[in-house]
Amino acid sequence: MVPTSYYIILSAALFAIGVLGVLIRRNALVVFMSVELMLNAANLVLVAFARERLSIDGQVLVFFVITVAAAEVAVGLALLVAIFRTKHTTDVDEVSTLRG
Amino acid sequence: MDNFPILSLILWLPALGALGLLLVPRENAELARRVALIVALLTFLVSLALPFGYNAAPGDATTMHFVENLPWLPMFGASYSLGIDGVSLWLVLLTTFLLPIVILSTWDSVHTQVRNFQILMLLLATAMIGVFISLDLLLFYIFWEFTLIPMTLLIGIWGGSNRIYAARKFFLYTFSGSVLMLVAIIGLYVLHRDALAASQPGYAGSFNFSTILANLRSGALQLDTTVERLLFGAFFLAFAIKVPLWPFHTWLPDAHVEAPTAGSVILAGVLLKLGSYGLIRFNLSLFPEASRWAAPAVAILAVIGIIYGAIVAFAQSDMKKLVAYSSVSHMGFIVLGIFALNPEGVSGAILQSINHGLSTGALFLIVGVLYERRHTRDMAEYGGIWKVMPIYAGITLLVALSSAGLPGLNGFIGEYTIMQGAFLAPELSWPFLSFAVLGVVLAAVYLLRMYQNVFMGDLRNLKNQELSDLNLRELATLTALCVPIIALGLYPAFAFGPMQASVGETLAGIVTAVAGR
Amino acid sequence: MDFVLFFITAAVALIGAIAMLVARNAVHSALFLLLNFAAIAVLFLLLQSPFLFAIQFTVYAGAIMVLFLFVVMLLGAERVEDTPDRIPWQRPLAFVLGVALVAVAVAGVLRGVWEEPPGGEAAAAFGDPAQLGALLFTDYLLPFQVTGIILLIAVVGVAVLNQRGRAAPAARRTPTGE
Amino acid sequence: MESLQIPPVDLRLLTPLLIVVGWASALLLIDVFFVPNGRKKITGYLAMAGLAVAGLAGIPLWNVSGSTFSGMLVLDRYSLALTWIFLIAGALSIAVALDYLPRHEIEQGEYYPLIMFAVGGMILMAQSADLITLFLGIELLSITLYILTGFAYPRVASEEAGIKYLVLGAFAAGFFVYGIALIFGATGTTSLAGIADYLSRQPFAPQDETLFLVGASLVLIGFGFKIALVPFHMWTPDVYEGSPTPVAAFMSVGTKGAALAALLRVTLAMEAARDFWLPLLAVLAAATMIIGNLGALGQSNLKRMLAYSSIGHAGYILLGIMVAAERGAEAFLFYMLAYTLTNLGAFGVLIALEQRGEAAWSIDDFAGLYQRRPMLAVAMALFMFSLAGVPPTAGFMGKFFVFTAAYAGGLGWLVLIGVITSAIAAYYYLRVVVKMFMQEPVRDVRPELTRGLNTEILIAGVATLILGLLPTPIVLLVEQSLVALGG
Repeated sequence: MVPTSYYIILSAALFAIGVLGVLIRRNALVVFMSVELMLNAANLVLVAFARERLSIDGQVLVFFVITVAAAEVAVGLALLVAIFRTKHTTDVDEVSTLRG
Repeated sequence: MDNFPILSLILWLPALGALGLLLVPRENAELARRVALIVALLTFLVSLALPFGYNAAPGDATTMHFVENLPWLPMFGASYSLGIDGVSLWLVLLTTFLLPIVILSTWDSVHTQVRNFQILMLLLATAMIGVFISLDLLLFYIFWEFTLIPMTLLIGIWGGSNRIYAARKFFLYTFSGSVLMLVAIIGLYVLHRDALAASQPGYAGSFNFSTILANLRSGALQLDTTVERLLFGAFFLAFAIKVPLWPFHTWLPDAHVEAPTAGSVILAGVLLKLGSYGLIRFNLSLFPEASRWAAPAVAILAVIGIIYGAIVAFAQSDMKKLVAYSSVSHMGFIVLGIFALNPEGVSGAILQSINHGLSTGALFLIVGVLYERRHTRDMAEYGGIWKVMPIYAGITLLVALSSAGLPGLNGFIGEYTIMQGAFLAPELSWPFLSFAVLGVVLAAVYLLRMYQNVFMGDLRNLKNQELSDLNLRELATLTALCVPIIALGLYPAFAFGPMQASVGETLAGIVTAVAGR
Repeated sequence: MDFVLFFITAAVALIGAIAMLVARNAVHSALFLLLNFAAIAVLFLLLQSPFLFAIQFTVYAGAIMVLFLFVVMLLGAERVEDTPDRIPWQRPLAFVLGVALVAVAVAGVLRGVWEEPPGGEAAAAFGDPAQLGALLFTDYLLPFQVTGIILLIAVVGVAVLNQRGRAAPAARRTPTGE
Repeated sequence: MESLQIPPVDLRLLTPLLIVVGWASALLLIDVFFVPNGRKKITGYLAMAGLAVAGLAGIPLWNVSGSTFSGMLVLDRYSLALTWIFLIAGALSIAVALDYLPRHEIEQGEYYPLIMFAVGGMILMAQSADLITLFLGIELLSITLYILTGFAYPRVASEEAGIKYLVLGAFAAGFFVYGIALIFGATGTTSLAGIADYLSRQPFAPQDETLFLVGASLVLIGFGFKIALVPFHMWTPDVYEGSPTPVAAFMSVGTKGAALAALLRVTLAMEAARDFWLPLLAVLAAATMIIGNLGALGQSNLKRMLAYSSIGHAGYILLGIMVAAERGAEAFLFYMLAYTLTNLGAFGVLIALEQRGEAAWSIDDFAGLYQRRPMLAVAMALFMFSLAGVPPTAGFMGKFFVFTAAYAGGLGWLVLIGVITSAIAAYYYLRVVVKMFMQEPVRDVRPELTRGLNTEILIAGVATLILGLLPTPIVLLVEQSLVALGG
């Protein structure tokens, strides 16, 4: 068996990449993907811990995380589509974006 | 009569009146003024029972009188706790006395939104009385802070051209000053609670002034020197800003100049006294060691304030500004008296607080009389007013002399006692006395100069020829103020009487501290 | 054998992640992420989680990523606008924070155990999907129900956010902001 | 295959939650099938009725406490008190939305059940005794709010706020989940009781300790985003500004309140690791109080100002949480209630001024309000003074309780920062009062007051005063509500 530590390091790296993606990418979709990567990293480490402790609770948690992530993605993409359609149908000049 | 909650009655009458005013239609200014006046007079009449019942009230001479105690926040040991002693007695009376006068003056000086003005004035009265009679630190703080809201609105809505700036400055200065006091109150509470919880497990603590004081004196609560000085400082800052002590005074001229006449009167007459009262009640009693430690420095600030206020007042051409700066000077006297830390100084300070309330209040009214007629306060616009307004000029002379400290009038007694106190205080003595004397001289100079410019000489300005003398209301208000000005000058013992024991009690800690070294 | 498989999949996962991060084209990003998810699914299998392996493939790699691709294509990758970067100092701050966190995490792990997870009979029986299913309906009944509600809300939300698009926008347009 | 043994479930313990969520689900259907378009207010009233019933159903539970669903959910007085606060927040948010939505032509019946779902999420968070249920509660609340934030079609700002909120919320969820994962790795459990038990069995292996501490930090970051603690606050002003105002009002009190409530439980469970998280939280609280209030200073947009002010207030509330044992929990509950009522009141006034076609969020629109609508101006002044912490208002009492608790808990320096930032805050709150009372109207704004708004503002105003003058009954209630919540 591969020791748990290997998985932890791998997932930490993936998590870090995800965080970086959120912070440095400016494309909303890619940012969104990076968040998914972070969640996946968490899932990976959960499964690894579950295996180490022979406790299936970790796997159950992953199940929930995946479900919630799916819901989040659905809403997020719906919002993106809505923005696209709004901007598409209204005059672009009139659309005021949030001020800083 | 023993258990009649007379203090609560005095406290809440104005607030109830304010509530009642809500029923008055907004447009009906006359009715609003009358209702407010009746309420104010009623409050004053009730408060008259205080000095007469004072000695008969339960409790020996050194403790609080007319005490009321109701649980309020039992989990913190905070209570609705009221009471007065010789220190606060006259200040309460000053407030209730000035209130009807101020309201009477609004007939001539407030012309817009009269009803709301009266509501705020009455609320302010409740808050100010509350500050003087609260024995619970938390309750005290609440009243203390609440005075800000009505006063800010009074300045900001009915004030002069620069009123917004003045209102904002007033609020922010005083609010910033007092938040540290809140920390100090909390700190004192926690220290007290923890100290007593050692012997009484589960003790909820107390915000009661008398309780905390008793435990401080008995040694049940001992403050570390540094802690005591920090607490002292936090309280002191709040009060020094309110007084205002130089160099915290900068809000005062703005507030005074912009405030409507009635607002200025109440500001000078009572609101500043909240500061001097706080210094006596809390700083001196609770932190005697720190008071002694800080006294020389504070006295220096006070003296600077006396001289600075006088000099700046001298340079003013705007009469209201002149009176405002004279307040800085006079309040310096009061602080000097307080930090003489002896019975003479403190008694003088209390009396001078009353005097200043009467004289300066009257001076603001006097300035207001002219302003209502001519809409200017520039001295250069006037001259020879004596000829057209003789009664007015006569009263003004009396008030100005009282403010300048002419023997035979109230101001003299107060300033003399303070100077005596300063002289007797070992840390202060000669140098401070001489500066104080200089302050008195300067006061005479700038007040008489104003008098000369405005009233004496020829009627240079043609616009002034048509000026009418005081109307009945103005006469009534000013005469009412002159009565105590003369009475206190002739028979100050009446005021000093109830004060003695309480001042002694206040200074007990300091005396012990002296004896202990 | 395990190790070889692990290192290969781990490398694929990392490459997928990094490539997603640096790809300029959102379609490419999505595809690389898909690769990463697939690799993670394989790792799940290595960790005796066949059920999660299936879910990872169907839900994540299948449904979610397809949805992503669909939206990317619908909007056109180049049309998806950049999220504006308003407060400049926050980005470096957040960056430092993120790096610090990862550093802490790695440092913590490096102090950790290197021994293998337990083996034996219990381990052999571990990861049976039936076990997981049973847990979902016993100990985890409440969270299970809550996820159901969350999904319901998501469905409602998608409908709410997009149904009003049907109304003629020109007639309902209002000036926005100030 | 053996049959499943479902552990005993005591549904009584989650009556309010069940009513809220169940009624919300039913309302979705009722709204579609029975409520005609244009009369969606009916749905709103039905939703408020549901919240009221849930509140009433909670009363008999006052003397009940226990846990169910394998210990994942607890009911104690603490959660019940919070439940009531959340129900009030939800009901008031619906009350202000009743007129807002049609006026802005964004009325959709789903709004009301969605608010109810969000309230359900908050209740779930308050009752959670397990990190998993806590996570799901947060998500239930958050996903609902993402939708509500982007509700104001066709205002792009609203949709952009929605996506911004969602991305940051998901980002936070990532931290949260990773934190849970590490804590699970260290302790082998996700239940708060299990974690507390594990921590009390010190010393434990250093590698586990590191995992745990990193995990706890990550969870803290997740909370930080939800509560909008500095430096995780940057989304708040934009999101508030973009959202429909009733939603912003709800978020300002709801998300924060629920997340803080959950944070309190988590910190209590990690009492043994106090030395670790206390300094972290202290720094966060200090930064939050300072940056939040300083940020509000420069805002001329009232909505953004209230957003920054809500950040600052989170800092004050955090003080109470840090010293939960020193009556800080009481202070927290009281402050929450006071802040909820005051802030919802302030937002109510904002909504009254906000008209179709023009978003009257500029502070200039408040100029001379006193001359047009004296009572509205007085109410707003009351809310501003309460937020500033000037007596005799609920806000002052809340600050007093929190500061006293923090001082007694040895956090004197934070109290000092607290009062100094309060003084700073007074400046911008006062500005609104000055505008309303002392200046002439700048723009022709005609505040529209309808029954729903009137009631909401009245309730909030009266409560703000009563809580400031006679807080004793509420404090006693709050005190009792913490009986079972031993540290």
